[in-house]
Amino acid sequence: MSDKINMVQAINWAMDDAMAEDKKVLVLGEDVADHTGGGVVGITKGLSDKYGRERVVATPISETAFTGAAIGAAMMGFKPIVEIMLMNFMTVCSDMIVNHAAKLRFMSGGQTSVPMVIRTMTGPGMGSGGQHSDFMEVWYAHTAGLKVVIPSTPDDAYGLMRSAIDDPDPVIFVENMPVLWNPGDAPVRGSRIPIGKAKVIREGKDVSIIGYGRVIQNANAYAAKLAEQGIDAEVIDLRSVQPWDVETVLASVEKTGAAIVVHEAVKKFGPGAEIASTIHEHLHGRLRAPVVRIGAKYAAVPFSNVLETASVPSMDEIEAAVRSLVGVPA
Amino acid sequence: MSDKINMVQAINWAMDDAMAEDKKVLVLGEDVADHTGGGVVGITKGLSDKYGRERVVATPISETAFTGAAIGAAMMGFKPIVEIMLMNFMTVCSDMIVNHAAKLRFMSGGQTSVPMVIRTMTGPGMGSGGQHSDFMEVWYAHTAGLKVVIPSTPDDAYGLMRSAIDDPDPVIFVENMPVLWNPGDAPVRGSRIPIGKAKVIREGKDVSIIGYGRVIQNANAYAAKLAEQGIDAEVIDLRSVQPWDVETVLASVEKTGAAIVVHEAVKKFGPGAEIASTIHEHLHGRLRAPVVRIGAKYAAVPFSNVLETASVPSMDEIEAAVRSLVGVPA
Amino acid sequence: MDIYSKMSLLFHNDDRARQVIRTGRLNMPYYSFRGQEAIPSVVCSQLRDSDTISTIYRGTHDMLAKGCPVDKLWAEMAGRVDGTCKGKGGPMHITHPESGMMVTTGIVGSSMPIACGLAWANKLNGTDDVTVAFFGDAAGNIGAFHESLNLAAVWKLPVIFVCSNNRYGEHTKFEETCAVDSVATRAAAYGIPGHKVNGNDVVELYNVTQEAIDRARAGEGPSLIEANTFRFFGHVFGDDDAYMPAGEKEAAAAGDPWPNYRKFLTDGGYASAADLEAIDEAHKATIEAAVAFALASPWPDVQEMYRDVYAEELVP
Amino acid sequence: MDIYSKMSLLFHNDDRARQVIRTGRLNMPYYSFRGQEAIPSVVCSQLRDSDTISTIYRGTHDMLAKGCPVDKLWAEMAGRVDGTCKGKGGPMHITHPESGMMVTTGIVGSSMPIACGLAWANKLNGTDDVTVAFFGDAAGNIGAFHESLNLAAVWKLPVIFVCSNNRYGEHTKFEETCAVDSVATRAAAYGIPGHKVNGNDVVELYNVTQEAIDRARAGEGPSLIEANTFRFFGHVFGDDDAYMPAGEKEAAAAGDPWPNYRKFLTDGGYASAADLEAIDEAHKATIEAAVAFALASPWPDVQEMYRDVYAEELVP
Ligand SMILES: Cc1ncc(C[n+]2csc(CCOP(=O)(O)OP(=O)(O)O)c2C)c(N)n1
Ligand SMILES: Cc1ncc(C[n+]2csc(CCOP(=O)(O)OP(=O)(O)O)c2C)c(N)n1
Ligand SMILES: [Mg+2]
Ligand SMILES: [Mg+2]
Repeated sequence: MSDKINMVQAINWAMDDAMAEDKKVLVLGEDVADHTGGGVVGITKGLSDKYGRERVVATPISETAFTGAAIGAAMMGFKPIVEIMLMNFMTVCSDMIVNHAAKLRFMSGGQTSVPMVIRTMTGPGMGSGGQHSDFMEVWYAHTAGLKVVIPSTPDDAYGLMRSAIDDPDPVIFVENMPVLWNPGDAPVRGSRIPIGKAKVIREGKDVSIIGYGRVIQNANAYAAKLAEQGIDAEVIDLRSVQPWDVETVLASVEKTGAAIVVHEAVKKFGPGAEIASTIHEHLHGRLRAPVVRIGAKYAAVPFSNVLETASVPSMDEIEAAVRSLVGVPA
Repeated sequence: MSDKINMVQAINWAMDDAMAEDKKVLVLGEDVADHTGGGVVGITKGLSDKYGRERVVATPISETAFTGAAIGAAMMGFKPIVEIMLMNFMTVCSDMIVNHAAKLRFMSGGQTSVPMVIRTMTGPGMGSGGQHSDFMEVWYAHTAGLKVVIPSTPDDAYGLMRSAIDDPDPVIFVENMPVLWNPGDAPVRGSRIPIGKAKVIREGKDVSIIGYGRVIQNANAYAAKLAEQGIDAEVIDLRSVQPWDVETVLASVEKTGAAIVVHEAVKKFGPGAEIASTIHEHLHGRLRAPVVRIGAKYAAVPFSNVLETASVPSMDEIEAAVRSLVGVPA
Repeated sequence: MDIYSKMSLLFHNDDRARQVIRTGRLNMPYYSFRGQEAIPSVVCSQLRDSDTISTIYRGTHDMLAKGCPVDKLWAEMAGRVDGTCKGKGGPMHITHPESGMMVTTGIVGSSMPIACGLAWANKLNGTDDVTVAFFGDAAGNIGAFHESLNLAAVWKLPVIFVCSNNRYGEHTKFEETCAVDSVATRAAAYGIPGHKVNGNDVVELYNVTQEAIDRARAGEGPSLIEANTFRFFGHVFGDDDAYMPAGEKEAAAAGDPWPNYRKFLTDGGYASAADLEAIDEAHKATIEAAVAFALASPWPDVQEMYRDVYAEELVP
Repeated sequence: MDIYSKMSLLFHNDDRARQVIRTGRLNMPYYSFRGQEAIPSVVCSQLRDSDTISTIYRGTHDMLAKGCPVDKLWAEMAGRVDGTCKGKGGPMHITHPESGMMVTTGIVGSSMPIACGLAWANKLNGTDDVTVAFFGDAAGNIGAFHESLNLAAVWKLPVIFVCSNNRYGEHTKFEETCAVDSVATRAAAYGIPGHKVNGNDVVELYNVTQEAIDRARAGEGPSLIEANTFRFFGHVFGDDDAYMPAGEKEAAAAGDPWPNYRKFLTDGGYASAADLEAIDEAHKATIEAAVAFALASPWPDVQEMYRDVYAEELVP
């Protein structure tokens, strides 16, 4: 576990191991084959060379058709991993995802199912502007029948991807672009992390900071600094947004009496609203203050670096929230 | 105001009056012209006969192209009203709505704008099943740059549609199918209802019931019954989900000390989460109990009548919530 | 005879469905296919059980022709627990994998991308099974059509795209929304065979579908078939058809495939009227029994709300 | 000479952009158009200020050719307040309505539906202004292409669809994803003219675009032009181009339009080398000034987060 790898490699390993074990696992998407570069950032590198171009297919820019193709193949017992390069591009094939992949099991009364994984990248921080950076996980979490996973470290990414591939239902696997190349502990190959299980990445007693993705890792690093000032924050990485780990969150907030929910999706009507509401529903009267939600500003993601930075949750916002919740003046 | 008309007619009047006043107003969508029936349920009836087939255009089944056409025309100073027949079909052109209509003003630094209205129908209760009944307003409310309106009565529908057409930004106008033919007070032609202003449809002091669409009208009728039993509920019809009227809601809940938020969209990650969270954030310590959220079950909308009925908020659920909040046993 | 039998089943089933709806015993949106019976009857007569199809809201005929059990179909239309989908899908979403009836969609165009996947699975499995995607003429203008035909062509998928051109998309005429006079013309944009046929003519249709199916089984890739036909009961049953020019429906009646094929068989001495009547009667009895079965079947338990959302049942 | 001037501006602008990025003075995703200069230069030389265009991430050449001010373009690429979009759009979303540059999209295919609307507005306004939608070869496989061409044909919109076929969509070869050997072939599926031309040959391109623009101005509807070309710096600047067969880029260099057109002009005696150099130098000076202007321009105020979301400024 002391080796360091990044998320690009971890996700590659997960697909590689799954393809080696089960020949029903397929990979498709734009540029994913090796002769086309093994994916735009190389996450699928080596797979077509190893498993053949029948199982690893570079598609036309036809998200509706190839997502549909993945759905059809999944209904026939395959386990396709389809890459929709960036999350904003999911809008061109939402029909396939929302009206079909999510609903076919239910609408068929359980006769068919769609065991597929949709991989997609996103995240402000790359200077890609308004059409390449959105976090839209709340759309899919709101749609019954889908699961939504957003890992923040390489080993989580590996274990969650393995679980996503195993899963009998469609899983949307969101890859946080700006942290794709950050090194982290190497996963144990073959290991699984259950979807729906959060990870307490730091124990603490004063306040619970709950989130997922890049921002929760940042918050965790920050918590160490807060600790020097005598503030003992508990930090929880949800790892999956739907299902999310209500139990772990409630246990933590019951202990600390105060919670901050943080994500890179827009705050308004964002995932944090569900989490905050749920906390209030269960712990009414036991919270020192209302749950604080921190998310992106209500705007498209701006290009200009100063604005892009201002659009996402900052450590200052988290710090201000922590201080107000624990009653320590700035 | 004593004349009764239904929502089909009210929306028709609003478009008719707007087209008469401003020749920049256009109508497009499948079957909207008179020689094609004036829309599937006749909402656009008479418009092409009156204003010509240049301004009222029956389109191919090409939601992406004709929504894009509406966006382009809007950027050039027209005011298109585009019909996407049912809300689930918005998934085939979400790119146009979310990546373009919503963002062009921001991404262009205010140089261009998209003053269009997207009309769409939806709602469980018609036996249309999983791909024709969804309420997806949270998707669009979460997307900065869009407004989302869901009227529940004919006169609201008229006034809100007029405001939507006037609005300099894209407005999604959701028509609740099962109540389209319910009679209600006729609107005053030419009147406007501001987007973002809720309506207190019943004053009360014991509990605030907050929602929109068909279910809030039902709740209102129900409140009269509760009153006979000594429970005095305040009922608020939000009328628009984004922006929503935070001020009116907070004033009401501050008074009653208890709130129920109800909508036909799925509860989980639904619009009610934002409303409930906001109430908690502002009125912590002044609520007798946590805000109760009531929404559709977490599943596709089932076809079978018994299941379809079970999928949406029932008066029983609302009653149980009211009773628990006011402390009256059943 | 198999073709006649299918057509007869379809004809009588539609007849009965409209009647049951009219008398208020069933309450559902019903998209009558009356007039289009020849197409699935001919196509499915050449398919195996292991071949798969995808279809649309106006697809009851496709399902029945593919072998979907009549009683379960009716129970599904009635929203009952014995329906193909336990009543959860309804008439627009009937599924019956045992008979290869994999998906019915209510979203125009969406039968095609999924059919590509079903066909891809056949190919990956190394079988010579094929997939048929049924859809309407107006679906030829939506993006999913284009992407699917291109993908199928590039991947040489064993899929046959069967477009039932009944001249209308809802209330809008084909000519008003499609820039070319035939959907089949578009096959050239994908380098695949495109056949425009009289979809009411069993023989013509048979030859063309055989060619397309053979081609697909041989691994040579997809074809597009445009089968011209007419729907006699408008878009959704109950529609007023003011949007149709006077006389159009009457003129189309001359091409009505079921009576015509019946006449063809008897006139040509391929079958006696009595033989055909026996087939008809048998189907009528099956349908009668199915209606009774459906209406007697219980409503689904409310707990079904929480089942089949995921593999694991949800806790309310 | 207008065409040469545009080409020269484009050529030098791209050159400078790559250099500025390489030296770390700008940090942005940059989709170099080097090699494709002829297409927008020729097309836009025939457009009026009141004509409109829509383009894609790889569209800086289209914007400049249409008249977008060089200094504002650079300031936008630098994310500064003097940019066309106050730095909020960035290189993939440059907009400049004053010069008819209405929208730049980062979503493949999406320049086309919006162009239909721009053209529809021309038609409704009763002008003979036209709209050009620029896009790439791989965009020919997405649904938006199909729907837009059909809609434009049915509505007879004054729009010209200009496809720059540079043989690749990101790292994937055209042949691997498109079922036919030319995007222009697909025009037949919409009953509109489809022209396949050498997009590096100014004269050939000129004739074809003139025909298409005339047709649009005359109210006769849309055309599709496939202009074959090559991009010399891969998909996004910084890419490794291991996916390209050895020698492909070198071979394509022979068709490089800027040096070729330069040679054509001087060899044919249409212009002297000195004349052309004077043009080049003037552009270089403009670009130099634009770079300086951009880098000196202030960053946008954080308050811009709340502006232009809606017409009314939001309260933080
Ligand atoms: C994406 C989408 N847009 C619109 C509709 C509404 N709609 C349902 S059927 C139909 C007409 C389809 O016509 P066609 O493809 O010719 O098939 P037909 O009904 O004639 O069999 C329309 C517009 C839909 N279901 N899906
Ligand atoms: C809908 C969508 N899918 C995928 C992408 C990612 N992507 C950006 S450019 C590109 C290649 C486009 O190729 P082409 O249309 O030939 O234009 P070129 O880049 O060659 O100029 C892809 C796949 C996208 N932007 N939008
Ligand atoms: Mg039709
Ligand atoms: Mg290209």
